[in-house]
Amino acid sequence: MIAGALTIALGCVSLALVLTLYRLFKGPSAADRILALDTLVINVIALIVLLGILEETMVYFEAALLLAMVGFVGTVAYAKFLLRGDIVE
Amino acid sequence: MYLVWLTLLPFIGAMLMPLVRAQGRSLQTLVAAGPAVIGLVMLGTIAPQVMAGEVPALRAAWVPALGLDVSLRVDALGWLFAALILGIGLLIIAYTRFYLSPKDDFARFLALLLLFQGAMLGIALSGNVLLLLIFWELTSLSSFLLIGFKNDKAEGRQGARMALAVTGGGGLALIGGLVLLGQIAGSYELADILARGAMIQASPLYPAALVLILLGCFTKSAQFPFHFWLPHAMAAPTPVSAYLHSATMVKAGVFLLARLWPALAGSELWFALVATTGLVTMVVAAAIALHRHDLKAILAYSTVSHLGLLTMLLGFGTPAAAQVAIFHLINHALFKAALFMNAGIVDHETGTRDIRLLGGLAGLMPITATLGTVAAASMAGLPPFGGFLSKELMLEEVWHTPFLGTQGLLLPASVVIGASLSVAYSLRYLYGLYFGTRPDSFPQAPHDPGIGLWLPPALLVAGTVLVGLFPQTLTKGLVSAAAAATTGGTAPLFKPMLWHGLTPALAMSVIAVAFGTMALWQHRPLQKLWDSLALPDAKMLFERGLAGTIAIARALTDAVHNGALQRQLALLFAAAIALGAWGMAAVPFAAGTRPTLPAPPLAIIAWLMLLAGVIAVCLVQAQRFLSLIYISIIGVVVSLAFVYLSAPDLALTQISVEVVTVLLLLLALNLLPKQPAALSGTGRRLRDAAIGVVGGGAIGFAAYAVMTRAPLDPISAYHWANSKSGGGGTNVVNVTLVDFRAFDTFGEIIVLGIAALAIFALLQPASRGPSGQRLRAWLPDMPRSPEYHPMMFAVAARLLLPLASMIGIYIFLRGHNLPGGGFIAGLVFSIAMLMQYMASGYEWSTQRRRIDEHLMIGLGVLIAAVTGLGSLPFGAPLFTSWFDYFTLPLVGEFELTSAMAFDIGVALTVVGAVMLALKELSHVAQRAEKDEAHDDAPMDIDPAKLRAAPAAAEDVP
Amino acid sequence: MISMEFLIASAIGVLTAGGIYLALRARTFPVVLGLAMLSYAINLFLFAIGRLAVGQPPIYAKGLTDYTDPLPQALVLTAIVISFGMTALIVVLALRTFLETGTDQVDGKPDESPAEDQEGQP
Amino acid sequence: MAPFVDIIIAALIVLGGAFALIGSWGLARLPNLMARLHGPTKATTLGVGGCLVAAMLYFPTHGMAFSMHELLVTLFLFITAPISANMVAKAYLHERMTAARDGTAPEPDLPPAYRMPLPEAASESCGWATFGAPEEAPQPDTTPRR
Amino acid sequence: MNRLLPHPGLTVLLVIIWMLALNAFTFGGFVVALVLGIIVPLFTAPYWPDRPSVRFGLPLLKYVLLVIGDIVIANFQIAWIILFRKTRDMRPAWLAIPLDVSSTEAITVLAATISLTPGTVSADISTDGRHLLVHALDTPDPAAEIARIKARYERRLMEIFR
Amino acid sequence: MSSTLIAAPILLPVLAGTATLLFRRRRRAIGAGISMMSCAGLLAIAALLLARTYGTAPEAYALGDWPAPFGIVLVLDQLAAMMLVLTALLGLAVSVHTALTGLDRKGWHFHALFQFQLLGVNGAFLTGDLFNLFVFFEVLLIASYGLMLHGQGAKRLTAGVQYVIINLVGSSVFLVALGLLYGVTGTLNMADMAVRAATLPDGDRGLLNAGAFLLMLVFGLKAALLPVHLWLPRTYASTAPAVAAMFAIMTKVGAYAIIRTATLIFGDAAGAFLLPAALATMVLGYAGMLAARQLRDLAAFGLLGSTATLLAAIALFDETAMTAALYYLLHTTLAAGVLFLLVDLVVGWRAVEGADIVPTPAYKGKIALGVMFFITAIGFAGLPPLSGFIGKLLILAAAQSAPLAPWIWGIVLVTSLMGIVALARAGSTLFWKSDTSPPIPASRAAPDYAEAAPVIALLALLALLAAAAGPITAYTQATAAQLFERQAYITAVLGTPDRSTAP
Ligand code: NA
Ligand code: NA
Repeated sequence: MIAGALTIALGCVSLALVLTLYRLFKGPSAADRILALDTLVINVIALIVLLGILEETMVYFEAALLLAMVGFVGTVAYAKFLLRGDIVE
Repeated sequence: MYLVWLTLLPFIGAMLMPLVRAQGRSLQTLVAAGPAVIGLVMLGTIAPQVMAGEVPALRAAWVPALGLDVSLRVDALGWLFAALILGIGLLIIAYTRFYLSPKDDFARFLALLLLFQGAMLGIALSGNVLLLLIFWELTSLSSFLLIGFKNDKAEGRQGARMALAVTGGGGLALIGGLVLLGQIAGSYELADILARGAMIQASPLYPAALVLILLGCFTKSAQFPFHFWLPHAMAAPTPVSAYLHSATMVKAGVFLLARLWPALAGSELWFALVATTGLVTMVVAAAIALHRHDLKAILAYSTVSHLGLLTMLLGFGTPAAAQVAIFHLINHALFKAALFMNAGIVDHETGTRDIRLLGGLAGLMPITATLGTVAAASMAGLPPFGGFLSKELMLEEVWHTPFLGTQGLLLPASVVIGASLSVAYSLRYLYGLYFGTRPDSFPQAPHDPGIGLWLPPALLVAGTVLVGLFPQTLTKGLVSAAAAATTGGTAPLFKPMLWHGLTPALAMSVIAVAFGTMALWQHRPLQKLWDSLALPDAKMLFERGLAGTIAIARALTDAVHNGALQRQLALLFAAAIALGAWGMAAVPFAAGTRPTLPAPPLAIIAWLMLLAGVIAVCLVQAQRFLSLIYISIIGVVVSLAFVYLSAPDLALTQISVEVVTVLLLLLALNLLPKQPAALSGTGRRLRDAAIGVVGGGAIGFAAYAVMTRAPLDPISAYHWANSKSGGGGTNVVNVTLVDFRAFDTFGEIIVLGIAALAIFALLQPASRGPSGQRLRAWLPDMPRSPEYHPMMFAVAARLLLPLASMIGIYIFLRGHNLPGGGFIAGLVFSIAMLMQYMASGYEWSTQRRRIDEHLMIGLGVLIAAVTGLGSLPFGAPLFTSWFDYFTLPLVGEFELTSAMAFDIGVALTVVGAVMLALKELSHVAQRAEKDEAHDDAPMDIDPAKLRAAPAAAEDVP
Repeated sequence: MISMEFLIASAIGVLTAGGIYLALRARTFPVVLGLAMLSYAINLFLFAIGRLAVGQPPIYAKGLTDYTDPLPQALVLTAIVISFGMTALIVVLALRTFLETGTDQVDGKPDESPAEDQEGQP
Repeated sequence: MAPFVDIIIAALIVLGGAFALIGSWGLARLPNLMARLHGPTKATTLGVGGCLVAAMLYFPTHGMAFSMHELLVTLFLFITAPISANMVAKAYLHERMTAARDGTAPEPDLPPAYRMPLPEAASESCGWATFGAPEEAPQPDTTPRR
Repeated sequence: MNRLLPHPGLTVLLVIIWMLALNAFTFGGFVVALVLGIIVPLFTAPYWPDRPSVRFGLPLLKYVLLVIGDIVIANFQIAWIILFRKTRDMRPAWLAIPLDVSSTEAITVLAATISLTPGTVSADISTDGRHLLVHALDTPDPAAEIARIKARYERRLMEIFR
Repeated sequence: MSSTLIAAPILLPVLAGTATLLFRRRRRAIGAGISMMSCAGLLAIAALLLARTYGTAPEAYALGDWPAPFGIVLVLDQLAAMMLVLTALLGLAVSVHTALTGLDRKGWHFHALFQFQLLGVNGAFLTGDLFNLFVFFEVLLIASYGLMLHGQGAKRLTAGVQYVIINLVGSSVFLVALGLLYGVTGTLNMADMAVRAATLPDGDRGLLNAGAFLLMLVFGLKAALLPVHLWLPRTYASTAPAVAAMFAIMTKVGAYAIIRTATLIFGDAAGAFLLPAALATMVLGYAGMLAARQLRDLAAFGLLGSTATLLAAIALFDETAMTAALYYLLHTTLAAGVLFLLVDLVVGWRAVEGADIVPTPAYKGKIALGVMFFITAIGFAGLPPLSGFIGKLLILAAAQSAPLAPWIWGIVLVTSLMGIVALARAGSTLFWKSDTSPPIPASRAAPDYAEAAPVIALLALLALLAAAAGPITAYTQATAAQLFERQAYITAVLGTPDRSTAP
């Protein structure tokens, strides 16, 4: 049952990745793309957690954790760049 | 041992010259004359045994691997040459004492002259052809300096360069030739080579060796067509011309021909090359000499002509001819050196060397005139002087030597023409100078010089007269011995006499004198004819050739090294593809048999994302911000691949490096153009895409080929097995990094540290110079929001710093056993810190910094190094790790490892390096905006403060 | 059936192709992106050299015999760090050069020069 | 017990996947950025959250250790997601304002935020932080610096 | 005490984080967590000046639970809108929410709460810090929405941040 | 543990470099002092190592006490010892020169970068592990980036961008090669790889070859071989000449790596393309010398050409040629170094700005410079009595029976002439020809003649190299023999031959 659920969930997330990719390329505004990238990262976090369940291992957990933290920094940096051009001032 | 001293003496003298620089010229002359005097005495003492056929020799190993030995030997040929060098050298030094003007650097001149003397002596005495080569090249070098002594004049410089180019080039050919000769003979020892003539001439390499050696000899001896450099070398002071370009250096080529005669001479090729070159040179140079007006040019070309004569004689390949050559060598040295000094005196006294401006000097300077007349007569081959004797013998040889297989009149006729021209220019010299009409005035009032100037040539003239009168007594022993040494056998009968009877030689001689006189008589029309010939000027050809060569070199260099990075990279990529393909194609390839993993749909989607990301980045690369967003896709997909494919450490590292790189690129992009114009056309893009596709295909193929074959017992099995038991950790990747291959990691953090230092060094001066101007004039190229530090972000960053630090410490501590480690921890902490910089600004964050980043890098590297060294006191090699398990009350069991200390060093370096690099980079833009009024508040909007401020203001009154 | 090996190999190829293409651009910024892409490709390549495995992270446990080759992973980690340092340097250098010369053309040629082909003498 | 837990776990997994998909669907479908912002920031939060809770339940019930560290990811996401949304919104508002001011883009589909009236209580010189005070709002911030 | 424990709340949070990260409860781990929870804030303190006083306790816990509950509900609501509501039927609106809380931390928590809960995103703050600009995806009555937010979240936050 | 001495040439510069970093706020003289002392120390250590290894088998040092091939080993053999001595000599001369001329004051962190550069070079010479070699290449490269850019300016920065980029791509190729080699052999230890490569299944051999050739390409890039030599002239001509002097060793690191890997692991197959490439590079290098309008170009192209000469000898891959090549390597490194240092002196002392080959009015020190230039030119052009002549003779003699022998001979001889003409033209223009503009006022300060000390010392070294050519060629001969007797190396690293891990 869990295996089936995982398959469904992985399919959903895969599809979600495609959708975010669509928005990423479509834009139209730069903010849209940043948002899409941020969503992409969050989807990947979900994916990593699902993979952890699938493979019954916890060693990937830190990757998800780090991605959560680092994805945020990237998103903020891109946005800050759009706002000011200078991300550290 | 005295041979060594003999060779070294001039060099020692040369080295002494700077020491006596401050002393008077006389003392300098004495010092400079010393080596020649001592050397001559030495030669004198060994003369009897040498003339008796003994060959004193000395041999010591120098470079055994090469066969280059310090091997010196004196046979009669060498003795003769050495004596000429030292004897004439002595006279030249004496002459120079009075010749050089006070403003010339006398000591330097003498030092160079002695250097040259030593080099020449070395040629004469070398018993090893490689050693001979060394001295040979030294003569080129020292003569370069001597010719260029008057280096403020263009002719001096050009002449020196030309001489160096021609003789240097010939010298290189000679190197080739002699090395080849040595290889053929199996030894570089002269004695061995001379003994193996038959073997040498039988070798298939003989022609190559011969041609190369002849190139060396002919260039040195200014043989046609390399004759052109010698007259231009006459830009040198006259003593140099007299010494180098008449008596010694130019004879080095002839000497070498004689020296190697037993090994090389006798073949048809030898005859064809050497005799022909000599003959042509003799005639052509004599013709040129007749039509020159500069005294030294006349003498120079006459020298070339006489060298041609010597070359021709050696080329005949018969012992008798060789013997005549030796005899003429002596005679020529005597009269030609005398004539050069004579011309020098005339120049010195009258201020001109143009024969057309001179005449009738006999009355004004009788001693000079007498000496000049006698020497010129000897040069013309008039009896009863030495020159006559050798000329007669030469004509004799010519008469019965078949030329190019025929016993015709071609050779004698040509030689007679040459001899006639020789008579003509000799007579022109003495007539034009000392007789003829005296011009109305000279640039200076001429009179005989002091004895210092005329005595040396007088001695030489005396020599030529005495040789002419008493040839048997004076020269027979020497010439015979030298000829024997030259030919390596016994010398033929040597019977120089003023009267041989009515021989063909005499007839030829008479014809030559008659023709010569007629030519002088009809000189004007001849000169006109000559001038109208517009013969190619060899010097101009040379210069044009050189200029052409340089132009070609420049065109080649500019075309190849055009400074285009794109070309460099394209070539590098192409070379990599080609070499990789070559390596693969060279042997049959077997496809792998390892079972493959099925790809889940998710993997295919990730793959498509990657593909889309790559294409997107390539397509929008000119829209830089966009391309930066797109490249993040790749990072995410690669991280995901690492997760899926069992590489958690890689995923962690990739994820954290990724974001720092993005920050870095964004910081840089701020000051760079955001959307510049395209520079490449479609053709270029297609070409680059093609290279890319081929390269990508190649590496993809290689990756697939490796992945699909079973691994061949990799060494990592040991790492797996020993990770826990030997390294104290279960995360094998981490144990590999901090233990098995800690040395790699040590290098890696050093790289990171240096990168940061280099970035710091690079950016420090950015506010100066053109960069500073540009920064100060910089305008933001995009509309900017007025908000510097959004409040929510600033608040979140404050909370995240301790949280992330905690996570960093956790990742650090677990790294040895689970994914993590110092590097990732360092990055996590750095990212948290960078968040502060982004959220609250550079100033605010820098003020709160505790440790200087340089110090952090230094400490990090030092800690890692000290950890590595820590094992030494325990008798273990560097970087040997240690771990143990401890139990503490409350805490329980825990593990301590030296690798942890090492990892602390790693983490410190990472934090220091990342912070230093990004801080400095962000600081560049800070400088561009320095004076913009904005406070260093950590957030723009702080309602608490905004509310407090008016309240405080109200309190004040 | 598409194999993981094929996907990874072709991904390496695609990344390399993109990296090469970008590295051959005439301005420093895309060249830097190209180098970054190239180092992704190289890291993946080095990693792939250890052969692919799913669900076998190289965390040692007694008796565990299925593990992915840890050594290439260690090598990739070193390579990542080094290429990060290098990337940082080249980014800064590109910026610094742009500030000094006013152009980001890779040969330092001013932007006004006729566009088309930037290689070679004008 | 176990089947029941498994049902919950399976439900959570599917829920997580579904919310990830819905969030991204919103991202792709909704007409403008401010609308799109609602989708992912919420839906993916629960999407990941669902997966994480599923993992928390899964590991201890399937022979592995007790697991709570998934909460950490949730914590981080809850801290960061609003900030990301805030920054993206700011960037968007800034972009739209610039475009509108330059006339390079059609009028925004939403009332331009910089014209958003503030309640009377606000002082006259007050505006939204992204645009600054009203009097400086109309000019893009490209003042030359030295 | 203040110098050793500049921010006891943070220390607690860090200890929790450490224990979560460790993913196992051991006494040794707790000791380490405590030590780090004390040390880390000492080092990061300069980067967080002027910290507000926060009441940890029931109100905070209640608030957290409330928000989590709201988030779950929000997600379903928004999912419904995304999936089934036609674009033209949506009633988006900008809200300017006047603020009574004044510490930056409190405003940030409020804004975050608004963003995490149904149909609203905090987009900006006014330059005087007294208004929050919020975008609502679908709201028939903006004024009621403002009132709801103030009553449901801001009031509670004012109890926690004082 | 006396064998720890093997690691000392790596450790000393680390400590020295770090120390200059920690003292950076103090006076720079401390940095210079540390740097020079470190170089002197390195020389002493290298000399000890050379004495220790001369005539004996290679000696391995297992870092971390992990047995080879599993850990990283350092290997001391005669080649490594020779390269260490050479590096230390050059390093000492350059560090003294930079301290005397004040180059270290023209920017930040000069001494730290310099020490790390030495660290990278020494590490490359000592390591017995292929990936570790990569790491040390990166260390020396990144340090070289910093050094190359030291002092900055538009020209240097632009050239620096190219230098860095081309080497970054080179490093990528290096990694691809390493990947392939590990992928097929399963090892990184060079000795072990040698054993395994010999027993590799035929089907894997193509990948091994590809890896080997790519490795040669990377080393060829470092050694500046056609067609990947284009970076060198601009880089070396743009950087500070004293830095370029130190860089003279870097091309030799490439040459060293070719020698090491080809003789130990891959065999002489690479000679098929190395030799033609080297010959063509020689022509380009010396043509560039002839074309040079600038002293720095002259020296840079000279270095290109002379390094290519060295590689041509190496590419013959036989013992005699290697004997010649190693001797020539010593010579050409020092000669190129001294040429660059001299260029620095000329640029610094003479009265006109820049490094153009133009006549100048008389200035103080002109004659002294002229004399030094003449001697340097003799050394560089390979004329007697300095060592280059013996080097070229050795190469010619060794090449006589080689494939392409006529080409080698012809090109070696013709390029020598090109070098002589180029140097003669430059020298006579610089020191003989006088500018017509008024002489430099006597008030102009005389140059500090002490600055010439390293140049003079290096020239003396070239003379010594010639005078002691006997013992030195005996050493290079022994070294060449050791290189081609690879079993000794393998045994030293892996223990008895059967302890190898080859399947
Ligand atoms: Na900045
Ligand atoms: Na919300």
